Amino acid sequence: MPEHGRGVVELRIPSKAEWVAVARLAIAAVANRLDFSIEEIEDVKLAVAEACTNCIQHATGGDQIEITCETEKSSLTVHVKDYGVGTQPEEIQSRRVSEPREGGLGVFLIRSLMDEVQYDVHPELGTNLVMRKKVSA
Amino acid sequence: MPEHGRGVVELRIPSKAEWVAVARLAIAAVANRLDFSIEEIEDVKLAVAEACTNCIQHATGGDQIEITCETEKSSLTVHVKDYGVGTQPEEIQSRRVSEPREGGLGVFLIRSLMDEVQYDVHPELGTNLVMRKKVSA
Amino acid sequence: MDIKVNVREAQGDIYVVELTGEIDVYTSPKVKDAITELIDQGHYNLVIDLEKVRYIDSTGLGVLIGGLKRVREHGGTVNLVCTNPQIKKIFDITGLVKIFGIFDDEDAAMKALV
Amino acid sequence: MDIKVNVREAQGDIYVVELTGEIDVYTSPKVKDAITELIDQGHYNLVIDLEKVRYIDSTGLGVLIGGLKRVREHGGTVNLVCTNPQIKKIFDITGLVKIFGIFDDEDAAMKALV
Ligand SMILES: Nc1ncnc2c1ncn2[C@@H]1O[C@H](COP(=O)(O)OP(=O)(O)O)[C@@H](O)[C@H]1O
Ligand SMILES: Nc1ncnc2c1ncn2[C@@H]1O[C@H](COP(=O)(O)OP(=O)(O)O)[C@@H](O)[C@H]1O
Repeated sequence: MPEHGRGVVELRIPSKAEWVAVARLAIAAVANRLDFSIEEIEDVKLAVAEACTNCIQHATGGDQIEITCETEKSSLTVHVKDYGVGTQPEEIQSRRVSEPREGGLGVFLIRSLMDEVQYDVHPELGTNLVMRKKVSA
Repeated sequence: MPEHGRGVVELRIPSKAEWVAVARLAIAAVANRLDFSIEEIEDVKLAVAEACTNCIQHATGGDQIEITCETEKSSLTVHVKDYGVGTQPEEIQSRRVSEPREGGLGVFLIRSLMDEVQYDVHPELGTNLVMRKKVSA
Repeated sequence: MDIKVNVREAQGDIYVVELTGEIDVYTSPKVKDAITELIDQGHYNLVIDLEKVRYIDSTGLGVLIGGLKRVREHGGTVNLVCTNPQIKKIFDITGLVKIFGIFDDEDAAMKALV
Repeated sequence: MDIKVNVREAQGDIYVVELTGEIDVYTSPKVKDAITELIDQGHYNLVIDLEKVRYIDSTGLGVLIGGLKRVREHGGTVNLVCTNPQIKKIFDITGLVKIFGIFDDEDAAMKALV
Protein backbone atom coordinates (compact mmCIF):
# COMPACT_ATOMS: atom_id res chain seq x y z
CA MET A 1 0.00 0.00 0.00
CA PRO A 2 1.43 3.32 -1.02
CA GLU A 3 0.14 5.48 1.81
CA HIS A 4 0.35 4.61 5.46
CA GLY A 5 -1.96 6.39 7.71
CA ARG A 6 -1.04 8.29 10.73
CA GLY A 7 -3.96 7.97 12.95
CA VAL A 8 -5.28 7.35 16.41
CA VAL A 9 -7.38 4.34 17.24
CA GLU A 10 -9.01 4.00 20.65
CA LEU A 11 -10.44 0.87 22.15
CA ARG A 12 -12.15 0.35 25.46
CA ILE A 13 -12.90 -3.11 26.77
CA PRO A 14 -14.25 -4.45 30.05
CA SER A 15 -11.44 -5.44 32.38
CA LYS A 16 -12.24 -9.14 32.08
CA ALA A 17 -10.28 -12.07 30.71
CA GLU A 18 -12.74 -12.86 27.95
CA TRP A 19 -12.20 -9.48 26.24
CA VAL A 20 -8.45 -9.61 25.87
CA ALA A 21 -8.84 -11.44 22.56
CA VAL A 22 -10.70 -8.42 21.19
CA ALA A 23 -7.82 -6.12 22.09
CA ARG A 24 -5.39 -8.59 20.56
CA LEU A 25 -7.17 -8.78 17.23
CA ALA A 26 -7.79 -5.04 17.06
CA ILE A 27 -4.16 -4.21 17.76
CA ALA A 28 -3.03 -6.73 15.15
CA ALA A 29 -5.28 -5.01 12.61
CA VAL A 30 -3.85 -1.63 13.56
CA ALA A 31 -0.27 -2.89 13.38
CA ASN A 32 -1.07 -4.35 9.98
CA ARG A 33 -1.56 -0.80 8.65
CA LEU A 34 2.18 -0.21 9.16
CA ASP A 35 5.07 -1.92 7.44
CA PHE A 36 5.61 -4.37 10.28
CA SER A 37 6.69 -7.91 9.55
CA ILE A 38 4.36 -10.71 10.65
CA GLU A 39 6.73 -11.39 13.52
CA GLU A 40 6.63 -7.77 14.66
CA ILE A 41 2.84 -7.78 14.54
CA GLU A 42 2.84 -10.87 16.75
CA ASP A 43 5.19 -9.10 19.16
CA VAL A 44 2.87 -6.11 19.48
CA LYS A 45 -0.12 -8.40 19.89
CA LEU A 46 1.47 -10.28 22.75
CA ALA A 47 2.77 -7.15 24.48
CA VAL A 48 -0.65 -5.50 24.41
CA ALA A 49 -2.32 -8.69 25.58
CA GLU A 50 0.14 -8.98 28.48
CA ALA A 51 -0.59 -5.39 29.45
CA CYS A 52 -4.34 -6.05 29.41
CA THR A 53 -3.87 -9.25 31.40
CA ASN A 54 -2.01 -7.30 34.07
CA CYS A 55 -4.80 -4.73 34.25
CA ILE A 56 -7.28 -7.55 34.76
CA GLN A 57 -5.20 -9.41 37.31
CA HIS A 58 -3.67 -6.59 39.31
CA ALA A 59 -5.67 -3.40 38.92
CA THR A 60 -8.24 -3.95 41.62
CA GLY A 61 -11.52 -2.17 41.10
CA GLY A 62 -10.90 -0.91 37.59
CA ASP A 63 -13.65 -2.12 35.33
CA GLN A 64 -12.44 -0.81 32.00
CA ILE A 65 -9.21 -0.92 30.03
CA GLU A 66 -8.45 1.86 27.61
CA ILE A 67 -6.11 1.13 24.74
CA THR A 68 -4.96 4.00 22.56
CA CYS A 69 -2.86 3.36 19.46
CA GLU A 70 -0.98 6.12 17.71
CA THR A 71 0.34 5.08 14.36
CA GLU A 72 3.03 6.86 12.43
CA LYS A 73 4.78 5.81 9.29
CA SER A 74 7.52 3.97 11.11
CA SER A 75 6.28 3.33 14.62
CA LEU A 76 3.30 2.36 16.69
CA THR A 77 2.75 3.71 20.18
CA VAL A 78 0.22 1.99 22.40
CA HIS A 79 -1.13 3.29 25.70
CA VAL A 80 -2.80 0.79 27.99
CA LYS A 81 -4.57 2.44 30.88
CA ASP A 82 -6.56 1.03 33.74
CA TYR A 83 -8.43 2.70 36.57
CA GLY A 84 -7.76 0.16 39.25
CA VAL A 85 -6.01 0.53 42.57
CA GLY A 86 -2.57 -0.23 41.31
CA THR A 87 0.71 -1.31 42.60
CA GLN A 88 3.74 0.48 43.93
CA PRO A 89 6.03 1.49 41.09
CA GLU A 90 8.82 -0.73 42.38
CA GLU A 91 6.57 -3.77 42.00
CA ILE A 92 6.74 -3.53 38.25
CA GLN A 93 9.94 -5.10 37.19
CA SER A 94 11.00 -7.67 34.75
CA ARG A 95 13.32 -10.52 35.43
CA ARG A 96 14.92 -13.32 33.56
CA VAL A 97 13.84 -16.83 34.44
CA SER A 98 16.49 -18.87 36.18
CA GLU A 99 14.24 -21.37 37.87
CA PRO A 100 10.73 -22.36 36.93
CA ARG A 101 8.17 -20.00 38.46
CA GLU A 102 4.61 -19.43 37.38
CA GLY A 103 4.39 -15.68 37.57
CA GLY A 104 6.34 -12.60 36.69
CA LEU A 105 6.73 -13.11 32.95
CA GLY A 106 4.31 -10.50 31.67
CA VAL A 107 6.30 -7.33 32.24
CA PHE A 108 9.44 -9.11 31.13
CA LEU A 109 7.79 -10.05 27.83
CA ILE A 110 6.48 -6.52 27.29
CA ARG A 111 9.96 -5.08 27.80
CA SER A 112 11.51 -7.70 25.54
CA LEU A 113 9.06 -7.33 22.68
CA MET A 114 8.68 -3.56 22.50
CA ASP A 115 11.33 -0.93 21.83
CA GLU A 116 10.31 1.56 24.50
CA VAL A 117 8.27 0.85 27.60
CA GLN A 118 7.24 3.29 30.26
CA TYR A 119 5.05 2.70 33.26
CA ASP A 120 3.27 5.58 34.83
CA VAL A 121 1.95 4.26 38.09
CA HIS A 122 -0.56 6.12 40.22
CA PRO A 123 -1.37 3.73 43.06
CA GLU A 124 -4.74 5.37 43.64
CA LEU A 125 -5.74 6.21 40.06
CA GLY A 126 -4.53 3.32 38.00
CA THR A 127 -1.62 2.41 35.80
CA ASN A 128 -0.76 3.92 32.46
CA LEU A 129 1.64 1.94 30.33
CA VAL A 130 3.09 3.48 27.18
CA MET A 131 4.98 1.26 24.78
CA ARG A 132 6.41 1.81 21.37
CA LYS A 133 7.48 -0.48 18.57
CA LYS A 134 9.48 0.72 15.59
CA VAL A 135 9.15 -0.74 12.13
CA SER A 136 12.43 -2.51 11.48
CA ALA A 137 12.32 -2.66 7.68
CA MET B 1 -17.24 -21.47 26.82
CA PRO B 2 -19.66 -21.68 29.71
CA GLU B 3 -20.05 -18.00 30.47
CA HIS B 4 -20.71 -15.33 27.91
CA GLY B 5 -19.96 -11.84 28.87
CA ARG B 6 -22.27 -9.00 28.79
CA GLY B 7 -20.12 -6.06 28.15
CA VAL B 8 -19.54 -2.87 26.30
CA VAL B 9 -16.68 -2.44 23.87
CA GLU B 10 -15.95 0.93 22.35
CA LEU B 11 -13.80 1.60 19.34
CA ARG B 12 -12.90 4.88 17.73
CA ILE B 13 -11.16 5.00 14.35
CA PRO B 14 -10.24 7.81 11.98
CA SER B 15 -12.90 8.30 9.31
CA LYS B 16 -10.64 7.00 6.54
CA ALA B 17 -10.88 3.97 4.28
CA GLU B 18 -7.71 2.34 5.56
CA TRP B 19 -9.10 1.95 9.09
CA VAL B 20 -12.30 0.08 8.24
CA ALA B 21 -10.41 -3.21 8.40
CA VAL B 22 -9.63 -2.52 12.06
CA ALA B 23 -13.32 -2.07 12.83
CA ARG B 24 -14.10 -5.22 10.91
CA LEU B 25 -11.65 -7.39 12.82
CA ALA B 26 -12.54 -5.89 16.17
CA ILE B 27 -16.26 -6.45 15.65
CA ALA B 28 -15.61 -10.01 14.52
CA ALA B 29 -13.69 -10.62 17.74
CA VAL B 30 -16.53 -9.14 19.77
CA ALA B 31 -19.14 -11.19 17.91
CA ASN B 32 -17.04 -14.26 18.53
CA ARG B 33 -17.69 -13.89 22.27
CA LEU B 34 -21.36 -14.71 21.61
CA ASP B 35 -22.81 -17.94 20.30
CA PHE B 36 -23.02 -16.67 16.74
CA SER B 37 -22.37 -19.02 13.85
CA ILE B 38 -19.49 -18.20 11.53
CA GLU B 39 -22.00 -16.97 8.98
CA GLU B 40 -23.62 -14.65 11.49
CA ILE B 41 -20.25 -13.25 12.48
CA GLU B 42 -19.55 -12.52 8.81
CA ASP B 43 -22.93 -10.78 8.56
CA VAL B 44 -22.14 -8.49 11.49
CA LYS B 45 -18.68 -7.80 10.10
CA LEU B 46 -20.04 -6.71 6.75
CA ALA B 47 -22.87 -4.64 8.23
CA VAL B 48 -20.48 -2.73 10.49
CA ALA B 49 -18.01 -2.24 7.64
CA GLU B 50 -20.78 -0.89 5.40
CA ALA B 51 -21.79 1.51 8.13
CA CYS B 52 -18.20 2.74 8.50
CA THR B 53 -17.83 3.05 4.74
CA ASN B 54 -20.91 5.28 4.64
CA CYS B 55 -19.51 7.49 7.40
CA ILE B 56 -16.31 7.87 5.37
CA GLN B 57 -18.03 8.50 2.07
CA HIS B 58 -21.01 10.61 3.10
CA ALA B 59 -20.41 12.26 6.47
CA THR B 60 -18.56 15.33 5.32
CA GLY B 61 -16.26 16.86 7.88
CA GLY B 62 -16.45 14.13 10.49
CA ASP B 63 -12.99 12.88 11.24
CA GLN B 64 -13.76 10.05 13.64
CA ILE B 65 -16.10 7.10 13.71
CA GLU B 66 -17.30 5.77 17.04
CA ILE B 67 -18.37 2.16 17.24
CA THR B 68 -20.00 0.92 20.42
CA CYS B 69 -20.83 -2.73 20.87
CA GLU B 70 -23.16 -3.95 23.57
CA THR B 71 -23.12 -7.67 24.00
CA GLU B 72 -25.73 -9.68 25.77
CA LYS B 73 -26.10 -13.42 25.98
CA SER B 74 -28.21 -13.67 22.87
CA SER B 75 -27.73 -10.46 20.93
CA LEU B 76 -25.20 -7.89 19.85
CA THR B 77 -26.12 -4.24 19.44
CA VAL B 78 -23.73 -2.01 17.53
CA HIS B 79 -23.87 1.77 17.38
CA VAL B 80 -21.94 3.45 14.57
CA LYS B 81 -21.75 7.19 14.99
CA ASP B 82 -20.11 9.87 12.90
CA TYR B 83 -19.83 13.59 13.40
CA GLY B 84 -20.06 14.68 9.80
CA VAL B 85 -22.57 16.90 8.09
CA GLY B 86 -25.01 14.19 7.22
CA THR B 87 -27.78 13.59 4.87
CA GLN B 88 -31.50 14.17 5.00
CA PRO B 89 -33.24 11.23 6.67
CA GLU B 90 -35.14 10.39 3.47
CA GLU B 91 -31.84 9.85 1.67
CA ILE B 92 -31.16 6.75 3.65
CA GLN B 93 -33.12 4.00 2.08
CA SER B 94 -32.41 0.58 0.84
CA ARG B 95 -33.50 -0.79 -2.46
CA ARG B 96 -33.35 -4.03 -4.32
CA VAL B 97 -31.19 -4.13 -7.42
CA SER B 98 -33.19 -4.44 -10.60
CA GLU B 99 -30.58 -3.11 -12.99
CA PRO B 100 -26.84 -2.89 -12.51
CA ARG B 101 -25.89 0.26 -10.65
CA GLU B 102 -22.71 0.96 -8.77
CA GLY B 103 -24.05 2.57 -5.64
CA GLY B 104 -26.79 2.21 -3.12
CA LEU B 105 -26.04 -1.26 -1.85
CA GLY B 106 -24.61 -0.40 1.57
CA VAL B 107 -27.79 0.43 3.46
CA PHE B 108 -29.58 -2.39 1.71
CA LEU B 109 -26.97 -4.86 2.95
CA ILE B 110 -27.09 -3.51 6.49
CA ARG B 111 -30.86 -3.94 6.58
CA SER B 112 -30.63 -7.41 5.11
CA LEU B 113 -27.90 -8.70 7.40
CA MET B 114 -29.03 -7.32 10.74
CA ASP B 115 -32.26 -7.99 12.62
CA GLU B 116 -33.00 -4.42 13.66
CA VAL B 117 -31.65 -1.26 12.08
CA GLN B 118 -32.38 2.29 13.11
CA TYR B 119 -30.92 5.47 11.69
CA ASP B 120 -30.90 8.55 13.80
CA VAL B 121 -30.00 11.34 11.43
CA HIS B 122 -29.03 14.81 12.58
CA PRO B 123 -28.07 16.65 9.40
CA GLU B 124 -25.87 19.05 11.34
CA LEU B 125 -24.46 16.76 14.00
CA GLY B 126 -23.88 13.49 12.30
CA THR B 127 -25.55 10.16 11.87
CA ASN B 128 -26.10 7.54 14.54
CA LEU B 129 -26.89 4.08 13.32
CA VAL B 130 -28.03 1.42 15.78
CA MET B 131 -28.22 -2.15 14.60
CA ARG B 132 -28.88 -5.40 16.36
CA LYS B 133 -28.25 -9.01 15.53
CA LYS B 134 -29.74 -11.87 17.49
CA VAL B 135 -28.04 -15.18 18.04
CA SER B 136 -30.07 -17.68 16.06
CA ALA B 137 -29.01 -20.90 17.76
CA MET C 1 -6.21 -6.98 4.82
CA ASP C 2 -4.93 -6.21 1.44
CA ILE C 3 -5.67 -7.16 -2.13
CA LYS C 4 -3.49 -8.72 -4.79
CA VAL C 5 -4.50 -8.36 -8.42
CA ASN C 6 -3.16 -10.75 -11.01
CA VAL C 7 -4.15 -10.23 -14.64
CA ARG C 8 -3.45 -12.78 -17.36
CA GLU C 9 -4.54 -13.41 -20.93
CA ALA C 10 -6.38 -16.64 -21.62
CA GLN C 11 -7.44 -18.05 -25.00
CA GLY C 12 -9.61 -16.03 -27.38
CA ASP C 13 -8.83 -12.57 -26.02
CA ILE C 14 -10.42 -13.40 -22.69
CA TYR C 15 -8.65 -11.85 -19.74
CA VAL C 16 -8.64 -13.38 -16.30
CA VAL C 17 -8.40 -11.09 -13.28
CA GLU C 18 -7.48 -13.14 -10.25
CA LEU C 19 -8.01 -11.40 -6.93
CA THR C 20 -6.52 -12.46 -3.60
CA GLY C 21 -7.41 -10.92 -0.27
CA GLU C 22 -10.15 -8.59 0.88
CA ILE C 23 -12.06 -6.11 -1.27
CA ASP C 24 -13.29 -3.16 0.73
CA VAL C 25 -13.49 0.61 0.56
CA TYR C 26 -9.71 0.80 0.95
CA THR C 27 -8.62 -1.86 -1.53
CA SER C 28 -11.33 -1.67 -4.19
CA PRO C 29 -9.74 1.27 -6.07
CA LYS C 30 -6.87 -1.07 -6.91
CA VAL C 31 -9.31 -3.59 -8.39
CA LYS C 32 -11.11 -0.84 -10.26
CA ASP C 33 -7.83 0.39 -11.75
CA ALA C 34 -6.95 -3.07 -13.06
CA ILE C 35 -10.36 -3.58 -14.66
CA THR C 36 -10.41 -0.08 -16.12
CA GLU C 37 -6.99 -0.60 -17.66
CA LEU C 38 -8.11 -3.80 -19.38
CA ILE C 39 -11.23 -2.16 -20.75
CA ASP C 40 -9.28 0.90 -21.91
CA GLN C 41 -7.02 -1.50 -23.82
CA GLY C 42 -10.08 -2.87 -25.60
CA HIS C 43 -10.58 -6.14 -23.72
CA TYR C 44 -14.29 -6.64 -23.15
CA ASN C 45 -14.54 -10.29 -22.15
CA LEU C 46 -13.39 -10.75 -18.60
CA VAL C 47 -13.34 -13.51 -16.04
CA ILE C 48 -12.95 -12.21 -12.52
CA ASP C 49 -11.81 -14.95 -10.22
CA LEU C 50 -12.95 -14.40 -6.63
CA GLU C 51 -11.89 -17.82 -5.35
CA LYS C 52 -9.16 -16.34 -3.16
CA VAL C 53 -11.25 -13.41 -2.00
CA ARG C 54 -12.23 -13.82 1.62
CA TYR C 55 -14.34 -10.70 1.89
CA ILE C 56 -16.14 -8.26 -0.38
CA ASP C 57 -18.22 -5.23 0.54
CA SER C 58 -20.54 -2.95 -1.42
CA THR C 59 -17.69 -0.87 -2.85
CA GLY C 60 -16.23 -4.08 -4.26
CA LEU C 61 -19.61 -5.04 -5.70
CA GLY C 62 -19.81 -1.51 -7.15
CA VAL C 63 -16.50 -1.99 -8.95
CA LEU C 64 -17.69 -5.28 -10.47
CA ILE C 65 -20.99 -3.74 -11.55
CA GLY C 66 -19.19 -0.74 -13.03
CA GLY C 67 -16.92 -3.03 -15.02
CA LEU C 68 -19.85 -5.08 -16.26
CA LYS C 69 -21.68 -1.96 -17.42
CA ARG C 70 -18.68 -0.72 -19.38
CA VAL C 71 -17.88 -4.00 -21.16
CA ARG C 72 -21.56 -4.46 -22.03
CA GLU C 73 -21.44 -1.19 -23.97
CA HIS C 74 -18.96 -2.98 -26.21
CA GLY C 75 -20.85 -6.23 -26.44
CA GLY C 76 -18.64 -7.93 -23.88
CA THR C 77 -19.38 -9.40 -20.50
CA VAL C 78 -17.90 -10.23 -17.09
CA ASN C 79 -18.18 -13.71 -15.63
CA LEU C 80 -17.27 -14.41 -12.04
CA VAL C 81 -15.68 -17.42 -10.40
CA CYS C 82 -16.93 -17.85 -6.86
CA THR C 83 -17.74 -20.77 -4.59
CA ASN C 84 -17.31 -19.14 -1.16
CA PRO C 85 -20.79 -19.42 0.41
CA GLN C 86 -20.57 -16.17 2.33
CA ILE C 87 -19.67 -14.21 -0.81
CA LYS C 88 -22.26 -15.99 -2.92
CA LYS C 89 -24.79 -15.04 -0.29
CA ILE C 90 -23.94 -11.35 -0.81
CA PHE C 91 -24.56 -11.72 -4.55
CA ASP C 92 -27.79 -13.50 -3.70
CA ILE C 93 -29.31 -11.00 -1.32
CA THR C 94 -28.37 -8.04 -3.51
CA GLY C 95 -29.95 -9.71 -6.53
CA LEU C 96 -26.62 -9.55 -8.39
CA VAL C 97 -26.83 -13.29 -9.14
CA LYS C 98 -29.28 -12.30 -11.84
CA ILE C 99 -26.84 -9.89 -13.44
CA PHE C 100 -23.55 -11.78 -13.27
CA GLY C 101 -22.74 -15.22 -14.51
CA ILE C 102 -21.24 -16.92 -11.47
CA PHE C 103 -19.26 -20.12 -12.00
CA ASP C 104 -17.50 -22.72 -9.90
CA ASP C 105 -14.17 -22.55 -11.74
CA GLU C 106 -12.32 -20.54 -14.36
CA ASP C 107 -12.87 -23.12 -17.07
CA ALA C 108 -16.63 -22.94 -16.78
CA ALA C 109 -16.54 -19.13 -16.58
CA MET C 110 -14.37 -19.01 -19.70
CA LYS C 111 -16.44 -21.49 -21.71
CA ALA C 112 -19.56 -19.48 -21.00
CA LEU C 113 -17.87 -16.44 -22.52
CA VAL C 114 -16.86 -17.93 -25.84
CA MET D 1 -10.16 -17.49 20.14
CA ASP D 2 -10.79 -20.58 22.08
CA ILE D 3 -8.88 -23.64 23.18
CA LYS D 4 -9.54 -27.31 22.65
CA VAL D 5 -7.89 -29.81 24.95
CA ASN D 6 -7.50 -33.41 23.88
CA VAL D 7 -5.93 -35.87 26.32
CA ARG D 8 -4.87 -39.37 25.32
CA GLU D 9 -2.79 -42.15 26.77
CA ALA D 10 0.32 -43.18 24.84
CA GLN D 11 2.63 -46.11 25.54
CA GLY D 12 4.35 -46.51 28.90
CA ASP D 13 1.95 -44.40 30.98
CA ILE D 14 2.85 -41.28 29.05
CA TYR D 15 -0.07 -38.94 28.51
CA VAL D 16 -0.31 -36.62 25.55
CA VAL D 17 -2.17 -33.34 25.94
CA GLU D 18 -2.94 -31.93 22.52
CA LEU D 19 -3.97 -28.29 22.53
CA THR D 20 -5.67 -26.48 19.65
CA GLY D 21 -6.30 -22.75 19.56
CA GLU D 22 -5.08 -19.83 21.63
CA ILE D 23 -3.87 -19.98 25.21
CA ASP D 24 -4.43 -16.71 27.01
CA VAL D 25 -5.72 -15.39 30.32
CA TYR D 26 -9.23 -16.49 29.35
CA THR D 27 -8.52 -19.98 28.06
CA SER D 28 -5.55 -21.09 30.17
CA PRO D 29 -7.66 -22.20 33.18
CA LYS D 30 -9.07 -24.92 30.93
CA VAL D 31 -5.55 -26.10 30.11
CA LYS D 32 -4.60 -25.96 33.76
CA ASP D 33 -7.61 -28.07 34.75
CA ALA D 34 -6.69 -30.78 32.24
CA ILE D 35 -3.09 -30.95 33.41
CA THR D 36 -4.05 -30.86 37.08
CA GLU D 37 -6.49 -33.72 36.56
CA LEU D 38 -3.80 -35.89 34.97
CA ILE D 39 -1.36 -35.19 37.77
CA ASP D 40 -4.02 -35.82 40.42
CA GLN D 41 -4.59 -39.22 38.79
CA GLY D 42 -0.90 -40.00 39.23
CA HIS D 43 0.38 -39.40 35.69
CA TYR D 44 3.71 -37.65 35.90
CA ASN D 45 5.13 -38.04 32.40
CA LEU D 46 3.40 -35.70 30.02
CA VAL D 47 3.84 -34.59 26.44
CA ILE D 48 2.10 -31.30 25.75
CA ASP D 49 1.61 -30.84 22.03
CA LEU D 50 1.52 -27.17 21.04
CA GLU D 51 1.60 -27.76 17.29
CA LYS D 52 -1.93 -26.47 16.80
CA VAL D 53 -1.51 -23.60 19.21
CA ARG D 54 -1.37 -20.31 17.36
CA TYR D 55 -0.82 -18.09 20.36
CA ILE D 56 0.38 -18.38 23.94
CA ASP D 57 0.79 -15.67 26.56
CA SER D 58 2.42 -15.54 29.98
CA THR D 59 -0.56 -17.11 31.72
CA GLY D 60 -0.24 -20.06 29.34
CA LEU D 61 3.47 -20.29 30.08
CA GLY D 62 2.62 -20.12 33.79
CA VAL D 63 0.32 -23.12 33.46
CA LEU D 64 3.05 -25.14 31.71
CA ILE D 65 5.62 -24.16 34.34
CA GLY D 66 3.20 -25.02 37.13
CA GLY D 67 2.61 -28.44 35.61
CA LEU D 68 6.32 -29.08 35.22
CA LYS D 69 6.98 -28.18 38.86
CA ARG D 70 4.30 -30.55 40.10
CA VAL D 71 5.36 -33.57 38.03
CA ARG D 72 8.99 -33.02 38.95
CA GLU D 73 8.09 -33.47 42.61
CA HIS D 74 7.16 -37.02 41.60
CA GLY D 75 10.18 -37.63 39.42
CA GLY D 76 8.25 -36.98 36.21
CA THR D 77 8.65 -34.40 33.52
CA VAL D 78 6.84 -32.44 30.82
CA ASN D 79 8.09 -32.39 27.24
CA LEU D 80 6.68 -29.98 24.71
CA VAL D 81 6.07 -30.37 20.99
CA CYS D 82 6.47 -27.05 19.21
CA THR D 83 7.78 -25.89 15.85
CA ASN D 84 5.91 -22.57 15.45
CA PRO D 85 8.72 -19.98 15.31
CA GLN D 86 6.75 -17.24 17.08
CA ILE D 87 5.95 -19.53 20.00
CA LYS D 88 9.47 -20.92 20.15
CA LYS D 89 10.69 -17.35 20.31
CA ILE D 90 8.61 -16.78 23.46
CA PHE D 91 10.23 -19.80 25.09
CA ASP D 92 13.58 -18.45 23.97
CA ILE D 93 13.36 -14.93 25.29
CA THR D 94 11.89 -16.05 28.60
CA GLY D 95 14.68 -18.58 29.06
CA LEU D 96 12.14 -21.41 29.28
CA VAL D 97 13.96 -23.35 26.56
CA LYS D 98 16.42 -24.29 29.29
CA ILE D 99 13.70 -25.70 31.49
CA PHE D 100 11.51 -27.54 29.03
CA GLY D 101 12.47 -30.17 26.53
CA ILE D 102 11.05 -28.85 23.25
CA PHE D 103 10.69 -31.28 20.34
CA ASP D 104 9.63 -31.18 16.71
CA ASP D 105 7.09 -33.97 16.96
CA GLU D 106 5.29 -36.18 19.46
CA ASP D 107 7.47 -39.19 18.74
CA ALA D 108 10.65 -37.37 19.65
CA ALA D 109 9.01 -35.83 22.74
CA MET D 110 7.83 -39.27 23.82
CA LYS D 111 11.13 -41.07 23.21
CA ALA D 112 12.93 -38.47 25.31
CA LEU D 113 10.61 -39.30 28.21
CA VAL D 114 11.15 -43.02 28.31
N1 LIG E 1 -1.77 -2.62 35.33
C1 LIG E 1 -1.21 -2.99 36.51
N2 LIG E 1 -1.80 -2.63 37.67
C2 LIG E 1 -1.27 -2.97 38.84
N3 LIG E 1 -0.12 -3.68 38.97
C3 LIG E 1 0.52 -4.07 37.87
C4 LIG E 1 0.02 -3.73 36.58
N4 LIG E 1 0.88 -4.23 35.65
C5 LIG E 1 1.85 -4.86 36.33
N5 LIG E 1 1.67 -4.76 37.67
C6 LIG E 1 2.56 -5.29 38.75
O1 LIG E 1 3.71 -5.82 38.14
C7 LIG E 1 3.95 -7.16 38.61
C8 LIG E 1 4.65 -8.00 37.54
O2 LIG E 1 3.74 -8.32 36.50
P1 LIG E 1 4.05 -9.55 35.52
O3 LIG E 1 5.45 -9.46 35.10
O4 LIG E 1 3.04 -9.53 34.46
O5 LIG E 1 3.90 -10.85 36.41
P2 LIG E 1 2.62 -11.41 37.17
O6 LIG E 1 1.42 -10.80 36.53
O7 LIG E 1 2.69 -12.88 36.96
O8 LIG E 1 2.80 -11.01 38.61
C9 LIG E 1 2.58 -7.66 39.00
O9 LIG E 1 2.65 -8.69 39.94
C10 LIG E 1 1.93 -6.40 39.55
O10 LIG E 1 2.30 -6.20 40.91
N1 LIG F 1 -23.24 7.95 7.87
C1 LIG F 1 -23.89 8.60 6.87
N2 LIG F 1 -23.80 9.94 6.74
C2 LIG F 1 -24.43 10.59 5.76
N3 LIG F 1 -25.20 9.98 4.82
C3 LIG F 1 -25.35 8.66 4.88
C4 LIG F 1 -24.71 7.89 5.90
N4 LIG F 1 -25.04 6.61 5.71
C5 LIG F 1 -25.82 6.55 4.62
N5 LIG F 1 -26.03 7.79 4.11
C6 LIG F 1 -26.87 8.13 2.94
O1 LIG F 1 -27.53 6.97 2.48
C7 LIG F 1 -27.33 6.77 1.10
C8 LIG F 1 -27.34 5.30 0.72
O2 LIG F 1 -26.16 4.65 1.17
P1 LIG F 1 -25.69 3.28 0.54
O3 LIG F 1 -26.88 2.38 0.47
O4 LIG F 1 -24.54 2.78 1.31
O5 LIG F 1 -25.26 3.61 -0.94
P2 LIG F 1 -24.09 4.55 -1.46
O6 LIG F 1 -23.12 4.72 -0.34
O7 LIG F 1 -23.50 3.79 -2.60
O8 LIG F 1 -24.77 5.83 -1.87
C9 LIG F 1 -26.00 7.46 0.81
O9 LIG F 1 -25.88 7.84 -0.52
C10 LIG F 1 -26.07 8.66 1.76
O10 LIG F 1 -26.79 9.72 1.19
